Amino acid sequence: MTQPVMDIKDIELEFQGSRTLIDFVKQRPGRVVRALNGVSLQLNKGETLGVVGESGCGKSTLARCIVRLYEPKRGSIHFDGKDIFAAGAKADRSYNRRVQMMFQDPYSSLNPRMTTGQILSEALSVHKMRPEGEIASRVAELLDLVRLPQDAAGKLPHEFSGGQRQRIAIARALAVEPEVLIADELVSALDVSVQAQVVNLLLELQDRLNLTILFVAHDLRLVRHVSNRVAVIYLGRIVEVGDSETLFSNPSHPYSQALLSAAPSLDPDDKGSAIRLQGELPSPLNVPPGCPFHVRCRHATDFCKIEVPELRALPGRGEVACHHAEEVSENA
Amino acid sequence: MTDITALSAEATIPQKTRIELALRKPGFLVGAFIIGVSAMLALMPGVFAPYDPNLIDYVAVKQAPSWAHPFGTDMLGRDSLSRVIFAYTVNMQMAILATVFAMTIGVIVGALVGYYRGVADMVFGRVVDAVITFPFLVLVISVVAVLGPGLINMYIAITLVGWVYYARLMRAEVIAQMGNDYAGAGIVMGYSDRRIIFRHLLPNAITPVIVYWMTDMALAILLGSSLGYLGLGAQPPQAEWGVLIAEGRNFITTAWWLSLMPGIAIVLTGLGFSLLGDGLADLLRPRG
Amino acid sequence: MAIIQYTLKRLLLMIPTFFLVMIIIFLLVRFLPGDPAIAIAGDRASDADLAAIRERLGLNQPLLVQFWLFVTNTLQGDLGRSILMRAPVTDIIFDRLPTTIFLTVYAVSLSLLIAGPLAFVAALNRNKWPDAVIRTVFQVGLSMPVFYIGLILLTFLAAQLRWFPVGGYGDTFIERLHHLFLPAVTVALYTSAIIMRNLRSAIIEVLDAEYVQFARAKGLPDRLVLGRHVLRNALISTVTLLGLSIGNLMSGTLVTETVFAVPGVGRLMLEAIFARDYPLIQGLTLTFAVLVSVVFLLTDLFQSTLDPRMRLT
Amino acid sequence: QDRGGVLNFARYDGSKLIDPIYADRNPDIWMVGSLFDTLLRSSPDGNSVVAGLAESHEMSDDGLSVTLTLQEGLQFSDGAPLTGDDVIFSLNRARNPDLSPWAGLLGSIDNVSASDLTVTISLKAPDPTILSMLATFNTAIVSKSVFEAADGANDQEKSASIFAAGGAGVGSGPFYLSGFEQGSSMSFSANPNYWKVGADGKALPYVDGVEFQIIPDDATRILKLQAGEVDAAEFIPFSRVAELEADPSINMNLYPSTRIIYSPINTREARADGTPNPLADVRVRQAINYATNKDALIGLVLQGAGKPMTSPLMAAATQLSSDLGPLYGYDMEKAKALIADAGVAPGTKITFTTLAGSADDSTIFAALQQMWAPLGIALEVEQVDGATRGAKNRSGEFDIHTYGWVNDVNDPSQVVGWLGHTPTAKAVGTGWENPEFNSLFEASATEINAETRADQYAQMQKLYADSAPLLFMYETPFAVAVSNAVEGYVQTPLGNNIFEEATVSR
Amino acid sequence: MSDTQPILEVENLCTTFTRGGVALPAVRDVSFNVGKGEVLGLVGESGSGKSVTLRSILGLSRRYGDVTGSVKWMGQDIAQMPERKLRHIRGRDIAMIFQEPMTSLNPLLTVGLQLTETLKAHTDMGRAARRDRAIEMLDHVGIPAAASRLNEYPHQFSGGMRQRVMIAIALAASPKLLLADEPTTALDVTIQAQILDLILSLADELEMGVILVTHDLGVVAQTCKRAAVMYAGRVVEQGDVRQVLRAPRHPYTVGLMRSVPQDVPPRSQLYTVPGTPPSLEALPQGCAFAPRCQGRTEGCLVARPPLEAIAQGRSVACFNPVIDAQGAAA
Ligand SMILES: Nc1ncnc2c1ncn2[C@@H]1O[C@H](COP(=O)(O)OP(=O)(O)OP(=O)(O)O)[C@@H](O)[C@H]1O
Ligand SMILES: Nc1ncnc2c1ncn2[C@@H]1O[C@H](COP(=O)(O)OP(=O)(O)OP(=O)(O)O)[C@@H](O)[C@H]1O
Ligand SMILES: [Mg+2]
Ligand SMILES: [Mg+2]
Repeated sequence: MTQPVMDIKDIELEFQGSRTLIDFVKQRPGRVVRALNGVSLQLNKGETLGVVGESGCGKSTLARCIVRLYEPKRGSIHFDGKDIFAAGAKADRSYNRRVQMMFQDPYSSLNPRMTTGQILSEALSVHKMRPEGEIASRVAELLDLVRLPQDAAGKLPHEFSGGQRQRIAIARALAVEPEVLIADELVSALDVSVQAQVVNLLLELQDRLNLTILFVAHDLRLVRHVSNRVAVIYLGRIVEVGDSETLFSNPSHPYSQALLSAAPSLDPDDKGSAIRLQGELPSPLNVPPGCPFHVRCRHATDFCKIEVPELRALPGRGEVACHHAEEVSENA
Repeated sequence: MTDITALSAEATIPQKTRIELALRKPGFLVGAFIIGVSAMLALMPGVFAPYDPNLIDYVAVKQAPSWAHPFGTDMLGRDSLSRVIFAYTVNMQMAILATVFAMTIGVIVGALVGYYRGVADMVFGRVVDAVITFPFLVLVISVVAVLGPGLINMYIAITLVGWVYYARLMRAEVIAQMGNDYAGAGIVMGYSDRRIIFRHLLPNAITPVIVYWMTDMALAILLGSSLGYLGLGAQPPQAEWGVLIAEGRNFITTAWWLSLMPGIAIVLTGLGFSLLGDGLADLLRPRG
Repeated sequence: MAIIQYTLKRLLLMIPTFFLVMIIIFLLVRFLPGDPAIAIAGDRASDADLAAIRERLGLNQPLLVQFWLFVTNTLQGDLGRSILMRAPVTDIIFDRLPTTIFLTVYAVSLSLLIAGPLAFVAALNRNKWPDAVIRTVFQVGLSMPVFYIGLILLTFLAAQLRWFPVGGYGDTFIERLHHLFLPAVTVALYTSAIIMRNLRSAIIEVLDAEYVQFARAKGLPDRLVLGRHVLRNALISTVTLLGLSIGNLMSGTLVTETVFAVPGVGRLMLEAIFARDYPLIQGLTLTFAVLVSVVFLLTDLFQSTLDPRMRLT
Repeated sequence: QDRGGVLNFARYDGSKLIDPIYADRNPDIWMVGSLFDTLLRSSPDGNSVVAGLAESHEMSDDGLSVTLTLQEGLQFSDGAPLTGDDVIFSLNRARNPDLSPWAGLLGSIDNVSASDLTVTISLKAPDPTILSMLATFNTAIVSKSVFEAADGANDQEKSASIFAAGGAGVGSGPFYLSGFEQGSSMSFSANPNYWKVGADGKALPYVDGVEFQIIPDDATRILKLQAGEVDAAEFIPFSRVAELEADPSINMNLYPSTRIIYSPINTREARADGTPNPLADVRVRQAINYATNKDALIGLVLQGAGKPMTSPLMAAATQLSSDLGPLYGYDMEKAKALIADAGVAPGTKITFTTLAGSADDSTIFAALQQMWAPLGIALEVEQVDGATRGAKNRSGEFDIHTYGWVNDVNDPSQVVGWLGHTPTAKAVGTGWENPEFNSLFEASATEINAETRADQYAQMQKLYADSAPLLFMYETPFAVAVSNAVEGYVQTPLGNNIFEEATVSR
Repeated sequence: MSDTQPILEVENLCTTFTRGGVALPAVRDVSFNVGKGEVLGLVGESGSGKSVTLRSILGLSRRYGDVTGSVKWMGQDIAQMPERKLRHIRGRDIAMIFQEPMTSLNPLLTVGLQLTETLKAHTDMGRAARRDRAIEMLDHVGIPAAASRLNEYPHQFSGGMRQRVMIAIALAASPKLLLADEPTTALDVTIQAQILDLILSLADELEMGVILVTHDLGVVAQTCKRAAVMYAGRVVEQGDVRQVLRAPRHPYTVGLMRSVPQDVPPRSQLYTVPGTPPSLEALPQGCAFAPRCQGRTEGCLVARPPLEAIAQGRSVACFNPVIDAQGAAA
């Protein structure tokens, strides 16, 4: 359980807005979106790590870094002890086989002109997972695995419902027998009743295949349900990470507290004690100095405006990046 | 659990076949019909033309339409109908040859540039700017003037200039398609760039190119006949609509049929390609 | 302020483009078969005459030197003397350019006048008969060769009915409108078909846009919904397209000017090419390039005035 | 006699610069006479010269000098007097090889002097063409003082600036330039000081002016005439002649001309690409000449408005032309015999180079292809533009191509030199070389005995006809359609547009 | 029914679109009422017809499809009212907030103009007054420095602010009924809470009726007084929010409630409603939910159960309503 397969250290990533001529004239650099500002995270074998946070905080960017769609500016990612961005490592496509990603939009992640059968057999044959002759039978197995009818092999993505498409995406990822699955908002685009089906499938497969899963989502209840551990991201930085039950029942970072309390309860009479944050979301174009959350934080002190809090272990909790974590978690 | 059986029985979204939907559009049908007939005339003009298109008859010049010569005869006594029909071969060939190479080059360059971006894309941007700042016809005429008049040179000229338009379109579409996750999914799956570009992106990005191609074929016929009219295109006595109109223009008041018939042929074919293009746009769109 | 900076940026971006344009022009012209010296002196000139002429025109110098001269002279605003017209190229072009610009603007205005309202009618009656009729008519217009339409209009409207003069371009503004009506219509037939196609689909798209639905939900009168919310948005893409097709539009004037005997730069271009008038060809293509770039710039500026998202802050 | 009014004239191409010595294109040359006067003029039949600015002329017996007497009281169009100085200035300018492309035509002149009204031209050698030359556009008289006063560093620039400014004064022709718009229009106004008088005893011209519009498109030009927007349209395509002749409101004029249409044949042993040239064999050239039905061609291209060439070297209207007609009359049997004799393989490919965009050329090609097919010749077409055709002609990269000629000078030496004299232009680029022909031509250049010279020309024509370096085609008239309102307009055989006696009645 | 006199009565509302010659019954026989100051929640899966219902009420669906049934606004039927008259009710009496804050504002017009044009259409305020009102409204929805932002364009606002601008526009003319189509879906949870608070407080202050469309059951629980559940174009269950959430009677509602991962052991298999919603092109003959329903009978496959009242203010469209299902929040 505690054997890390993936070790993410302090990665930073910026998106460079194109430098306009005016920038040039004024001798200033182009606009920079600071999507990740030093994220460190370990992924343990066989666990599900949930990642939550507001829109635009960098969840997808992190996921995409892990599958090498983006290369971080600083920091490193080690998989099985090997640096995945080391020189020459990129040519090694086996990493892409072992670490798979599933995307939020089930429709756009499938080539609309390839049938399910083609999509799956392409994955199998490119990575030579099976001899040519056995590919057809393996496709059938995979369809079975994700509980799609056999006639699905001959159909195009648009002939499926959203949940089914997501299952095709899962089957494609599983085709190459990966060890790690990155699920970026896998079920967000689906309806509640369908969400449950896909989540069930994922949980079941994880048990059967001993998969490691990074589960990015914004539905807090869902993350809580599927994850062993959870990381909370705010403005490209992990503010809290810890055991799922502990973190949800007892968040330590003021932002985690606000986030969790904002989710409306299903009970009409439980009006909750939602913590209302003031102010607008700061944009990653303009990350505030010091603790990035201090602008909206009730507990902020002058010190928070200057010093960036490090992620540190809190006894009995997970790790928190807050100068005042102790008091805050007391009050909560 | 209940869901295993239930899931496999899940209804997939019923879908009318796209052909069926397209066939319901009268525009598409008319377009397909016109182009079908044109293709037939182009492939087998001899079967349909009543006379040898180049047979000069000194005594039967500029005869008005009659049963013997439904479109009349021209100033050399040649049968106009036969000439219009034989011109189908040249003009349809023009539609295809003047565009197909430009399209191929444009599609490949556009796809590569759109996929890789970077320096190549910047260079490409300048080339596009430079080419589109010239009026198309001016550039084509200059190139034809360099290479010498004639059909082959005209194709070369149009290709040299025309690929840019395809490449621009393709590039934009590839970039748009890159916004879809399936391209990213290909990378994540560890597929080679070539596979992603040509197997995944290209088939999806090519629809607008094909639709544009249809219009472009119509434009190629117009352009070709404009050049024929200016004497830079088809070689006489080769019957070509632009040349036929040019030949007949002096007689527009006295022997109107000489320019009218090829004029109608151009308009009809152009219309056919445009209608077909509009129809294909619907047909090729992945969702119904 | 932002506009000025933007313009500046666009102009800077044009530098490499123009350099490329100049290379293309230069090489194209030099590769033209046929000798400008023969074009000047005529078929009957002696070889010595030709050599003298080449010497005088600097045509016997190495290509690079010629190119350098071309670039430096052009930068100084000197496009050389036309071989054919025996006058400075700039003078000739400035003489003829207004006519072509007038014709182009006239044609575009006509097109907008014709296609604009009809596009609305077609879009509002989508897939009903007025739509079908309008689209077919314009489609036919798009499929007609310019020279043929020109010929027909000339023969019937001008020569036979005498509603319009056959050629020339008049002196006063009103006279020009009258004289250039047929050529403008000829060019407009193509342009309006493009505008109509585009505007129609743009309007249809905008009509379905959420913000138009929202505008209706606010209870705005139709006049405001269509005029303020629909038209403005639909125009943007149409104007962009129009700007982009300005090059082709000017191609249209090439043939039109020849058929209608309009003394513009289009016709001049043809003459220059046939006479191997190197300086004139170079000057004209450069002028075309500048003109088209200016139109692109104007389109961009227009777009950025209409569309605040395009504006620079 | 109707006087006044403006004549509207549709031209096929515009003048670029009308100056006697710089005019080198027909649209320029043909207008020089309207703005400038020459010392002598061609007689209406074209065979002799009559008085112009010089009321009399006299050639010395040894043929080494010409003495001319100017009319009294000559004025330029602005009223300034025209004197011997102007004549000296103009002739020196015209014979200066650094300035005038036509200077070679005046190469025999040694010196020009003038005293009072007498002008003396002394020659280096006898020159049978000198009188004709004094009636030719390039010797037209310009005003020395206007040139001296004009802006510009050299003569070219002065000429251009005078032309650009327009206005009276530089010439003494029937008109002066009163307006000019490059490539679109040009206006002439009547010269009030013109010396020639009309039938009514008053100074010519009758009209107040001529307005030219340039309309390159044939159909448009005719439409303008039909619409009444112009009074005259030149270069009517022959295919439209019959139609316009039938129009009661239009007079379709076919003016006799010196224009001939012919096709140079490459006579070199090998083509430019090194392959053997079947046309090097004179029998083949004769055969294709025989196989060409000229009457049929004339019917197809000119709708009958022309006639076959009768002299191989020039139009029948040219001095000294001999009538050898029918020159290679249509005779398919003879043609076949010649081809068989020459041993030409059936299916031999010959390329016919035509002018792109020329309807006439494509008709000629289509007809020739059919006419020569019985000879086993597969005629192929190559379309080029004018500049390329000229270059190909020079470099000998052609088999056969079409060409036309109109005399600029009222003397056959120019055309004969061009078509047959090898040193001049490789016999129109055909590469044909006949020493006898060349020496005859060179001798005739200084032969002042008219009879001997005529005999030399007759011999040259015979020689040329026999070896057929050309496909001899036909002569065409100048087709000008004018409305009924116009009378007295003429185009001379040399092509000059003469407006001085034209009238318009409205 | 509602405690107060209903201001909006929707009866047998049907909206049918046609696509490629096939009829798409997006809304079928929908009936409900909204009272003064009442907040009605409309839930259901994507494509169940929630948005179309709202748009049909305002007459915005006519252009695209066929609308039948009656929509009584203050007793007056507006379903068939001509556009010209209807437009005086739109925006003034009934206002609507659209689902997509990013695309529902015209990108080319300033926020100020888009705000004041509503006022201009429905009030006789002068220019200055309209401007003042606009500033007031922006202030109200919590946009700071409102006066200076009037001349800005939508793209200069964040998603949450755009949504608030839309709310400001909708509320500018003080409507008596607000149709809010998923006003918070596009937003973050922390912002969502702010917006819902705002709508609720305004409903309270102005006694404004609200129809709140959402698919988040939590939002319904926290904001609505009554709830209606839609499935395949029909209302399948309706009633007081507590009753509907705590004791759902329709099997679909039950499934919906149970598939929410709440109060279940972590990482256990969740309850699922098998299958997927039917396509509108091929609706089953009987109850649209029958193919997915575990309690279906033969009759369900043949006949359509009507929406019938089973208690005061509570109705269900099911032949065999679930008797004792435990709702998630039970
Ligand atoms: N390709 C890109 N170019 C420029 N900026 C980008 C790019 N991708 C993401 N960003 C920016 O980086 C920041 C983080 O984006 P990311 O997609 O990782 O957020 P997220 O947490 O996944 O949000 P969501 O929940 O909305 O998916 C955002 O501000 C986003 O606008
Ligand atoms: N203009 C239209 N033409 C044709 N079909 C339409 C149109 N508008 C909506 N529909 C269809 O009507 C059905 C109901 O759509 P509606 O937008 O009301 O769903 P919804 O419940 O609001 O879903 P969501 O939660 O996704 O917003 C859908 O199947 C939709 O595709
Ligand atoms: Mg994301
Ligand atoms: Mg909706």
